[in-house]
Amino acid sequence: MIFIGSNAAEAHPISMQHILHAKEVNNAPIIVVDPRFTKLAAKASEFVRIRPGSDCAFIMGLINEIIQKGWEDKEFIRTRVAGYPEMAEIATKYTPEEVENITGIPAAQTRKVAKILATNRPTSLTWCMGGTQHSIGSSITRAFCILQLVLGNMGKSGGGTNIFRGHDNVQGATDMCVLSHTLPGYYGLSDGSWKHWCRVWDVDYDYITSRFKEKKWMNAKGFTLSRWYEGVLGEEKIEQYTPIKAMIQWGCGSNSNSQYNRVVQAYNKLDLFVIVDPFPTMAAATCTTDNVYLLPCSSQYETSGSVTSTSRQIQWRHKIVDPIGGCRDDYSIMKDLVERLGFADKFYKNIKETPEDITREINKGTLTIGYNGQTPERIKKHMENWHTFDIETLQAKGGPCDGDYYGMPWPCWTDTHPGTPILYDVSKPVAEGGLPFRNRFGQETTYVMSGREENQLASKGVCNPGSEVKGGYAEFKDVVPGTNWKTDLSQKTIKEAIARGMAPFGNARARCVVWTFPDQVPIHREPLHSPRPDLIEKYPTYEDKPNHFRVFTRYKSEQNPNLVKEFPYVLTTGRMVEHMGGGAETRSNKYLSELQPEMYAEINPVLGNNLGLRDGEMIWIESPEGGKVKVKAFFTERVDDKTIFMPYHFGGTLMGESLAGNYPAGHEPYVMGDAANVCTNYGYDIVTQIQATKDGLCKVSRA
Amino acid sequence: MKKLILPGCILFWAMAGLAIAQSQGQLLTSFGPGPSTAAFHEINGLFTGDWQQYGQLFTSLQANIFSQIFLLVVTVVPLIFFLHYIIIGPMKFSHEGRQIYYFNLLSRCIHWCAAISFALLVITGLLTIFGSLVGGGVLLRSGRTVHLISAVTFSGSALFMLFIWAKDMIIAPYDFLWMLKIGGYLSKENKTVPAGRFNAGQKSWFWLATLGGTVMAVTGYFLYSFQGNTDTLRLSAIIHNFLGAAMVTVFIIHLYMSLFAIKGAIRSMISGYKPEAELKILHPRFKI
Amino acid sequence: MAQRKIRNSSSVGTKTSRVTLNPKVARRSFLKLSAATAALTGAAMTTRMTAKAATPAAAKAAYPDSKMVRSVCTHCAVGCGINAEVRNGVWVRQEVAQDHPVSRGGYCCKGASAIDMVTSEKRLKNPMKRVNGKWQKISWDQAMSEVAAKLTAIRENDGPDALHLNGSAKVSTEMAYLQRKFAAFWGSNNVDHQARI
Amino acid sequence: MGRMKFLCDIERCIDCSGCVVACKEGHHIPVGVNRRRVITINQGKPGEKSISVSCMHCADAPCIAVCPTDAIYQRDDGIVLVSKDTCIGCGYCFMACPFGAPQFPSGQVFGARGAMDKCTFCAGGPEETFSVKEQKLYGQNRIAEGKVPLCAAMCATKALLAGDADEVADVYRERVFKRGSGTNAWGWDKAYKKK
Repeated sequence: MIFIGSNAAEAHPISMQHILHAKEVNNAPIIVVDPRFTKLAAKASEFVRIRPGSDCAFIMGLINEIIQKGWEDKEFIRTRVAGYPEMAEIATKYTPEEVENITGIPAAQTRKVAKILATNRPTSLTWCMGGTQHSIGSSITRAFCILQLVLGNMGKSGGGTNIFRGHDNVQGATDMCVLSHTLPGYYGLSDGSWKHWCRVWDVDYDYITSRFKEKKWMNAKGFTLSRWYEGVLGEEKIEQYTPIKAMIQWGCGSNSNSQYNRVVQAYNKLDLFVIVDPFPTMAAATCTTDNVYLLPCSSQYETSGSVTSTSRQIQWRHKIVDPIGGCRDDYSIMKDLVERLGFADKFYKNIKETPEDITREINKGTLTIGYNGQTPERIKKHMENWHTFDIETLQAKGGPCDGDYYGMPWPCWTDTHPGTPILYDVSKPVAEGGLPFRNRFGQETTYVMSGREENQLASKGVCNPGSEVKGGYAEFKDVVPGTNWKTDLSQKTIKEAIARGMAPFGNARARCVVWTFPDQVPIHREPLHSPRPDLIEKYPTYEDKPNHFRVFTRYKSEQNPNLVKEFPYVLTTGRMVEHMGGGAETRSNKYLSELQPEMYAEINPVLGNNLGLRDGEMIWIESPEGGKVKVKAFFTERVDDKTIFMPYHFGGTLMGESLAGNYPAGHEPYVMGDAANVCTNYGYDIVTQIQATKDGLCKVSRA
Repeated sequence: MKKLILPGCILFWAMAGLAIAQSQGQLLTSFGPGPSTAAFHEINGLFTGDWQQYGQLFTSLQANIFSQIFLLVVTVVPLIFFLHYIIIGPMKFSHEGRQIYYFNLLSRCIHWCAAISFALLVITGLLTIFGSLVGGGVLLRSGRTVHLISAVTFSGSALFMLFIWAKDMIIAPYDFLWMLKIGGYLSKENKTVPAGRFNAGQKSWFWLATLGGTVMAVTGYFLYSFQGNTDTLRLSAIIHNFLGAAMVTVFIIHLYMSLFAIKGAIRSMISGYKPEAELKILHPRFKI
Repeated sequence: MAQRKIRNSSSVGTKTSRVTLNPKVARRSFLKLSAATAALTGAAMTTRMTAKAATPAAAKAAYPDSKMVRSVCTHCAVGCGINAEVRNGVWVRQEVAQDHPVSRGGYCCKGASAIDMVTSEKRLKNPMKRVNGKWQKISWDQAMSEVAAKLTAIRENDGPDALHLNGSAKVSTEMAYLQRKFAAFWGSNNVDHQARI
Repeated sequence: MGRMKFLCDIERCIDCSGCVVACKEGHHIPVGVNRRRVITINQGKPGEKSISVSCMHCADAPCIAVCPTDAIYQRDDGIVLVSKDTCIGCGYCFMACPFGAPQFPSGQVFGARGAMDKCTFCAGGPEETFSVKEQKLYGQNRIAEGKVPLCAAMCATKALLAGDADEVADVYRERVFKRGSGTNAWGWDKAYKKK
């Protein structure tokens, strides 16, 4: 098992049960790649200390080493991987010595890790925010996947890429695409997608179009959570006809946003700010204007609905008690709002029983990821009979759910399909949870880099057992004329595919080259604020991007080799086990507050002593953008002497000033501290615009 | 004074030495070869490290020895005096003759203040030591509160006593002579013993009550407030108990002297007057 | 010597009268302990968990007439099962979900205090609005009508894209779906949630 | 009847404090009183190990030996309990305990310590089982319900074992056996002088 940028022991403690099981019973080596010696690293057999933001170089180095030694899974690559030679060509640049130069990992250790990976197959690769929150986050995550492809670990029990997700339902909310660039089920924003969802919602496409300012805004990606405030402040050039004037923050802690001091400025400029949350979040305390409404929604234990865990298992969260006090559950707040805004009849056209009818509507429309089989009845049946599931395979043995996998991980193509516990596993029939790679990007491609032409479908002979076509095939369409498997609401297409033993989305190759991304093959690029100015020339960042989710985003113009002289230390953030997210919930819990009562910054004793600091002393940490936090110095060897770590759960204090008085009286959290994200640096991923909180720069001084 | 402190110290160090030696021996036998991981030893050391220093000593002392010592104190000491009373009998002095004004009102008030609070301290302290016989609970919890209030009161009065009597309590060479004669109490005849305003016995009692009382107050403060590390607490408890035993012993002696050994001695602390006859024998150096 | 002393006095402490101080406790616990031991092994060994879970029947004794509700922890994406014991509409205690196939009864400190999400004194109980810098309690009706009126005004003056909705990964999948659907019906793509960060 | 024991598997404990909070939340323990704690050594260095500690329910308990009021007693199954009605809060048990198990919430009079509170192995106290008084003073009585102590039942990684000493030992022996040889084996570093 290899963990990169993941601290499962703190962020996902229960997963450790299974991780340690693998370590103890299967004698699986645990490799932890992290800038910090985390609690997970304490359980690891190999700890690799990496410079923040250089993960891509390390992984490409591993790939190179594996290929050089001939340890790659040649058969897997021949039959199921596309764009391999182009990728391998680029990987050769990352020799172990070059990797050592970029990442700080000794060349011998890179070689050792490559050997461990090659000799312990299948390997499971896990990453978290440590892998994604970089300006090259999308390249880093792709590099992870390519490593697994090269090793042939995809679609295997014990292999694959397992991203441990943060919030309890971040998978479910992502599947429903509460995202500015796509409609539920990852349909995107094209006209076809809108038309598909209008059919599901049973409303006229023209009605939805009329709701928008102009039709072009329907297809344009919106602002994101990480940079919406630019739309309010107007300091960067925005690509929208109006600035943002109103904000509804529904169950979002807000102090997890980087450059939080600018977010606060935006709060104070809003004409309307509605916060729907069980606790007053830090947002309520930071803004001082009058147009703020706090709507107390109930906690999730006081309402019901389905939740999707990180392993795509869908569980039904039953209501335990009625909403307390004057709280209302989310559904009734939404219904009230929609009724008052006057489109309730259309909005709730097919939704009578909440939330079950909503689940049914999701089942009806979300065909892309096979969300059709997870009916509310089946999910509840799984919850009632959770004891019948085998703990090794998570498949029910007998009982009412016989043969189902727990929580019916999507795709669950029909209401009798057991769910797909392992994606892209060709050893099982599709009807029993097997799956080939999806055919999504055409069938023939000519690579720009090499001029080579390649068929994107899987090779002959590679298919799920019982498949009618023995080999690669394209996605299903025109079973019902004019539709494909994604848009056929009658689901006849999907059923026919399953009946023929085939996956509705085709059987193709996984690609190493993504021709729509700025970097077709993942390459290392220095963070915007790099502590290694000598590497900037060799590994420069991207060109500036004018319309990146409606806002101008600086890359090249932000990268300044001289910055490190004034801000010499790398700032990285992370979680601790006692708190969650922005911490509004957990800092309002007296027992958890007792366990972690103070905000701190981890500093290596060597660095601390060189700076003349004392353990337990208050210090200022300042970012190049002018954000600064006053925190307690905590000397520990968890971090190296160039890195400073802060947990990001704290809030209630802004730049050293307590905001306790700004909370509604009696509702301020038990513990308050400076929000680490005031200090996190500018920097956003080139594709997804995820904020780069893990590889910024800072300076430290005594308070 | 030395008579009591010295054996006390010897007893204390003998006990401590014995217990430490025992603890070392026990360590070898009870843990044996044990699990071998270094981390286990480290964690084990983390918990039991400081315990092995004084914790074990405290535990073994508190388990039986303290209560046995106090049992001895409250049974054997009165028994000895009982025998003394029967065999030798009390000293009798004529109360007819000239009465000397010996204790002024202030000193009498302070004395009784100290006496009552000290009696309460002894009673509640003994109650706590033999708590299992009483059954604990509300009675002893109030006992602890009384112990606290009495301790504060006694500390105050002892301080006052120190001011008003310290001059008369300075140890003089003839006190050793008094000590050798054990104040003449072993003789049935009333022979003159060397003593000034206060005899060596009273001086011992005085210094034990004031200086020992200070130590008791400090250790008691630690035990009550739980300030300081665990070893400080353990040492405090050990000192508090041993010194307490000594003070209870002397307290009983003092009680016997005033109530039984010298007939009518207590009257002087009530009225302030002592008969001249008594003074001539017991406090010959006192200038009338 | 020290060792012997301790042992002596501990046997004094373990007077039988103490153990049977309350005969009812002693008898009941001794009878039930065999069951406990079985369950204990379950807790101890993951592979034996499901077979030897404590029976709900035994739990009835502590909270008669209570019912068990199965739910899911709201803190991280592992999806640990929660067994909530509810009596008369009050969540009286959090019971161990030993037979949950993923968590097998395990909780971290956040999950173990799930009940606190409902009972915390810091929870908001009424809608609030800031008036002249001070928080004021208002009714739901007032809050919702004011919010709706202001939203409508902003929509008419500045267009639908003047609203940004930050949704959540803490709500149920159904609610998340409604949030996205709301944005679509409102007429804007300015909607996002924590998956972006 | 065996003796009830806790055993914390330090190879598994990840310092998540689940046991601590499970205990507090389950028994409604005031803030500041820790019936159970997690201790980490070598923090941030290779060889970092954590262990969860509470009352160990010693066979030969020093606290019982030193208690002046005999408020602490041991049941036949080895569980060491305290009668809060008898306890006077003198603190001697705290000084005698090698594990720092006894805890003292502040009492009413002059800030004196209240009655001692410590891990009950989820076995309540001497009051009537499931009575309101027992619940209030000692928390749940899970042993009487036939259930495992909360901390062990809710342990995230099943590091904390609780139960009959023989069975706990069996489970642990089985684990050590499964860990086999190499870096995961218990005592390997010691036996072969390498890390």
